[in-house]
Amino acid sequence: MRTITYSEALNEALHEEMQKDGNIVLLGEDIGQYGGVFKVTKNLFEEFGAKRVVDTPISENGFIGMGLGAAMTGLRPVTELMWIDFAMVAMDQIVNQVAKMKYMSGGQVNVPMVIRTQEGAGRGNGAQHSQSLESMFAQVPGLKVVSPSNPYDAKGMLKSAIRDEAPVLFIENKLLYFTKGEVPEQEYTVTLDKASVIRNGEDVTIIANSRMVHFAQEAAEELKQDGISAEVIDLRSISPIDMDTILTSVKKTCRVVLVHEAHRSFGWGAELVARIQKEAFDYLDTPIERVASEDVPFPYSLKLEKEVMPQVQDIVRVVKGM
Amino acid sequence: MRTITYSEALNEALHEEMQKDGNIVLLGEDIGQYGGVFKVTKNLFEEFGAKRVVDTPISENGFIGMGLGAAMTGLRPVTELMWIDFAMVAMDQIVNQVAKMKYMSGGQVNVPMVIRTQEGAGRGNGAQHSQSLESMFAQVPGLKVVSPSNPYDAKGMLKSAIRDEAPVLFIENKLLYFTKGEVPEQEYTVTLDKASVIRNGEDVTIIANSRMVHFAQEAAEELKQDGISAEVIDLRSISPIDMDTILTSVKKTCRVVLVHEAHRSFGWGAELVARIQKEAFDYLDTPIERVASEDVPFPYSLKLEKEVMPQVQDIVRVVKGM
Amino acid sequence: MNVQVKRPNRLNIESLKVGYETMLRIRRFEEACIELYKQGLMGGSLHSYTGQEAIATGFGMNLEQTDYITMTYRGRGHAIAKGAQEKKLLAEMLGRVDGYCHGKGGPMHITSVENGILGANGIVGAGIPIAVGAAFSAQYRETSQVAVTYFGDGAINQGVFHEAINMAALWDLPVVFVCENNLYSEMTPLHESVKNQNLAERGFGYGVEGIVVDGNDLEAVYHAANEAVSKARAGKGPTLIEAKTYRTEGHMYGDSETYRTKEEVEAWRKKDPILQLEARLEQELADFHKYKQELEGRIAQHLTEAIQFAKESPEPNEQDLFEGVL
Amino acid sequence: MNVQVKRPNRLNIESLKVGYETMLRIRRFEEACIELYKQGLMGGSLHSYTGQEAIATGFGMNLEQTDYITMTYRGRGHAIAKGAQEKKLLAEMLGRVDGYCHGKGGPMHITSVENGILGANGIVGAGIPIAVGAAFSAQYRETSQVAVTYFGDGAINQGVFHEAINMAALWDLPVVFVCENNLYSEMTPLHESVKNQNLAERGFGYGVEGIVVDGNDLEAVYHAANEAVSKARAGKGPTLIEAKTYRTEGHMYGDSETYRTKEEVEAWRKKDPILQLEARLEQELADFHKYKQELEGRIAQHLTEAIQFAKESPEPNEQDLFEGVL
Ligand SMILES: Cc1ncc(C[n+]2csc(CCOP(=O)(O)OP(=O)(O)O)c2C)c(N)n1
Ligand SMILES: Cc1ncc(C[n+]2csc(CCOP(=O)(O)OP(=O)(O)O)c2C)c(N)n1
Ligand SMILES: [Mg+2]
Ligand SMILES: [Mg+2]
Repeated sequence: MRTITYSEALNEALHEEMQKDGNIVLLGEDIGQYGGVFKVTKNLFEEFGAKRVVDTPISENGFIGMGLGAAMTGLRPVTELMWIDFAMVAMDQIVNQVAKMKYMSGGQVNVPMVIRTQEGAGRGNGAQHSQSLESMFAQVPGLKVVSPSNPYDAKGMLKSAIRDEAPVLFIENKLLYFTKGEVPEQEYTVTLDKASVIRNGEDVTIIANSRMVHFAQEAAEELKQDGISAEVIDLRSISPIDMDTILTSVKKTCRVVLVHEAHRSFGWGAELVARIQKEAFDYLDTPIERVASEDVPFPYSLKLEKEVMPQVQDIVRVVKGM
Repeated sequence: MRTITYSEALNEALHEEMQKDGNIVLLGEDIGQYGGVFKVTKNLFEEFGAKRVVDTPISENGFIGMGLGAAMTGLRPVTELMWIDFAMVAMDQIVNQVAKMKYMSGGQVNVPMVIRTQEGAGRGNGAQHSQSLESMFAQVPGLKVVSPSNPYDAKGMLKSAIRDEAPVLFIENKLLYFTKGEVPEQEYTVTLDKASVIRNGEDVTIIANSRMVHFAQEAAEELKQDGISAEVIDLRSISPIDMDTILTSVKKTCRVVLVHEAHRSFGWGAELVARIQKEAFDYLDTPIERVASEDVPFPYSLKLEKEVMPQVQDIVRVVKGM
Repeated sequence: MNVQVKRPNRLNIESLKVGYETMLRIRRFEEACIELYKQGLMGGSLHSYTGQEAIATGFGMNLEQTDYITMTYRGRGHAIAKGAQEKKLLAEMLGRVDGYCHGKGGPMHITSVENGILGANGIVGAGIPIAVGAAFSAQYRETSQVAVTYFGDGAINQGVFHEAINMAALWDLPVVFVCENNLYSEMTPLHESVKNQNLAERGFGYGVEGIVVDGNDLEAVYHAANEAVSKARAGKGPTLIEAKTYRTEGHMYGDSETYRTKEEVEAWRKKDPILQLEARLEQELADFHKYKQELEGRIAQHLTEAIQFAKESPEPNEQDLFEGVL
Repeated sequence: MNVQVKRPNRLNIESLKVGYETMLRIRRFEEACIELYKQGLMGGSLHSYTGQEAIATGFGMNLEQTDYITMTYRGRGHAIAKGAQEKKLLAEMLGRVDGYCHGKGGPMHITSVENGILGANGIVGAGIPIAVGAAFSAQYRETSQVAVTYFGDGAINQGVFHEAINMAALWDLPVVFVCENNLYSEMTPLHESVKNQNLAERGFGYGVEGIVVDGNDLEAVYHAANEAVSKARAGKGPTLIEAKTYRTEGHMYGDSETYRTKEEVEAWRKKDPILQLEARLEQELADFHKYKQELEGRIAQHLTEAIQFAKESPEPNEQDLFEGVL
């Protein structure tokens, strides 16, 4: 099968869906002629014009609110927050408006809106450009929160997100954009709310999202050398959580390690611990472990940043210590 | 001892600290002549004048940012976000600026700033005025997050928060303001980061915060009738978490129930589960339970709202089911 | 730097009657709500629109059902003037299943999408970009729909107002920004929040025409609305209208109102928009008092039925609770 | 609606020299950073200040060490003009312990509290209220300190600008808002973000004087800064200054610059603030070329030492990692 980058895969998803549905409109910064800082909207301006690919001023709370108004009145806006850290300036519209509108209106209206953004550290971008904030949004009823880890899922899930009648926070990863993977040329979608077992194993279940899925896979490979067979699950959807897939695995391996780039404390790992110990208490041989970013703002120094973030060796070490 | 309300206790804390330290300045909406919508700043304008008790326009992101600038340059601002739901419009300044400033500057500067606010449901205020968002902020390194449950703590902890060199998100509860409790006339403070065992028991540990502490106490009382002895812990500080106090109790009772008004999923309960099962795995007789708000936006209907929120009977039922 | 101050043109008698009826419906509705609130039938806070009726009415008369509005917690007046039914509004106020939002929205979140009412909002200023988005959508779909967003003098200091009006100006969106300047944001007087004499000045920085109008004069509001709405409909972009008015009730029911004098309130009560309109009607209509009596009777009857409808409507059940989250 | 356009007054030769030296120091510093960035010694993105030096310099010359500034990711120029040392800046750029922020802040978060530099900011617009808070503090403490906040043409569309300038106006705070209009926000040209010809117009709605100045002309900037800073220091409140300029480098290192033509960049290179100032100096100074050569030598020497200092400074260790969180 052909391989393309994660960024190209997202671009194809936007392109195909926009061709099919004239009500899809893109709103974001530098997404027009320039094609987006991560090239996700490349050539869309040329193909669909300024009407459908709208460069906005740096007014995130404003244009997320506009997306909501547009979604309530017949359009399917795909908005872009260039970095998830900037979601903080748009937080009211996301948390208090977009997420709650359907419920507050008694179900009168759907909000078929996508908020695309990207997160993750590892480039020395400093404290305001490195956060992984998915767990903050997962707390908010009324939003779907997903984070694809590879080009295939990126394309298939973005298509599903655009077609979804609910608002979806679609979280990409800055260090995945230019990684490649197999993506079929034929039409397909990937459902938003299913986790994916990407490696079968017997001894331990490693659950990760986004870029950490690759770290988990590498760790599993290394653990294999030591005779430890790890099952790896790509969580894909942070909210809702696909407990079925997770519990099936946990009941087999009886050991769980959760891996995320979000800070350890109060991250989604905690939620999984809470649910797994509740649903599979008697299966657990040992405490569930979390490998996650340290509870400090992301430092600029690349050396310190690496110490803050989870590394493959951290996963290996934790599994071996179980 | 004399009894005063939670609101009066907070007022005394502000009053006493402002008398002692001329660099304390209050910023917020309707806090001046009117004395605040919950009367927490009553008479402070009269005593300290417009210079020190500053009514702001409805510009939360702006005045939280101002608080930060003031805190970096010699003042000790105590800012007020009238409802925690409105923190969403100020999220960038709280999450990306206030919380990170000290660390990003390499420790050059302290940010001795308090952000007072209140949360909680139960009044039929609807989806945008009922949220309990403490867990969102607890995710952010660089903030202390506390929520006193009674007048004594309210006063003692607010005094500590004002004297603290770090930014403190100080979360009150709208339904506690006019509840009464014993508060000594003499000077005292309550340290910010210690949980408090408010009832001793043997069979189960119930950990709650804010208004839920009272629900937990009521539940414990009821459980006693059935011969179940519950230990009740008032968490007080959501971040940092006082694991020592918690683990001591858990190792004694071997059963844990967490109670919060925040939505169940991704709330602070999950974090406690993750830590407790890690630190006291072999002590746990049964899964840790969470009693929390359902994962839906808060509905207006008082009947539905009650179903969403944790109730005393829910705690009793869950404990009995363990 | 000048803002344009609109003086009233005359409306014909039929239009005056339409406006009067709507204003009276709103007034009586708001009064009924206070009664119901006192009876403990509502949750949360109740923010009365009393005293500001001419604004929602003057605009509502210029809007089609397919046009859009967003407004604030003080929003039942806007809803009625936009075609909402009292009975469904009241059912919502009481948290019943027959309310517009099935009891889940409540007073601060009145929404009636079929009437183009895209939501009252509990977050100050937050409805503004939503209306701008609806205007964007109308322009995109090439309809001639217009969006109107109502907000207060306090809301104009929220960042999102600035972000939204800039984009509306930039793209010539069919939206009208209506700042209802009632001189207070909660308990804080205007001059403690801004230096401006006229908030309409806030349009200048974006190239948006700023117009000041007497918000207690239906005819003045009507004509300003008519111009701004027509302009928007013609694709000529947004207008910022500052309607000067006063809320004669407290910010919310139970407000101690220590921040203003009885004299001030009394002076404004004399400028009550309904009183003013009645004075006009008396000149125009020989049988005004009979007309009024009949109208009041009709409205009272209608309201009584609506209250009964609302009270008889069941409360939502646990099943409803989990519906409509996603 | 008029903005005032400031034309340059003449500066005396000593001041011109001071300005020239600062501008050259900034330029050479920024050039060195690009080299170091290319060598892979820096993380993140690098946003050059090249082309805009006259602005930070013209303001810096009017500020005391005790005055405050906040600025953007493009902020080393402002820091140098406010008294920061190259060696500590460079150590920070390289993430070393001897940097101003011990390597934890990096290029986007340069802070030097002892020099009144309250932080560069990675969030567009976010430094604005922080400066207003510092001005509030100065007023509160009754010092004569002034705060200056530098931000871009794109930042003016962030809600927080509007919130902050309104409060500054309301309370007559000693703060100067400096909008460096370099015609682009990242890759988006100004006219796609706003309808304004002059961004200084944005001050009107708050009663804040808006002044346009040629940001590539040190003398013009100096005098506008002098007036605004003096006014603030005298307790007469804020000013909004729009300094028209151009960044001759890409938004960040590696920017493909497809959004503008080579011709446009070339035309602006001819208006380079350093070139312009050199032309002025040539008129005033008989031995300008010798003076320049000496100065360049001095700056190069200084910079070489600073680079060495930075490179030799150790990286922070794990212990540092957990320090300074709370
Ligand atoms: C973002 C935000 N901040 C504060 C509040 C609390 N609040 C509710 S109404 C109000 C005053 C609004 O005043 P104005 O905009 O003039 O509208 P009015 O109530 O006078 O109609 C305030 C401060 C809120 N709901 N949202
Ligand atoms: C809130 C926010 N939105 C978007 C960005 C991404 N971003 C960084 S710089 C920039 C352009 C800013 O333009 P301008 O204010 O003109 O400053 P300049 O870079 O031209 O100096 C953008 C959009 C950001 N950092 N913060
Ligand atoms: Mg008002
Ligand atoms: Mg710019």
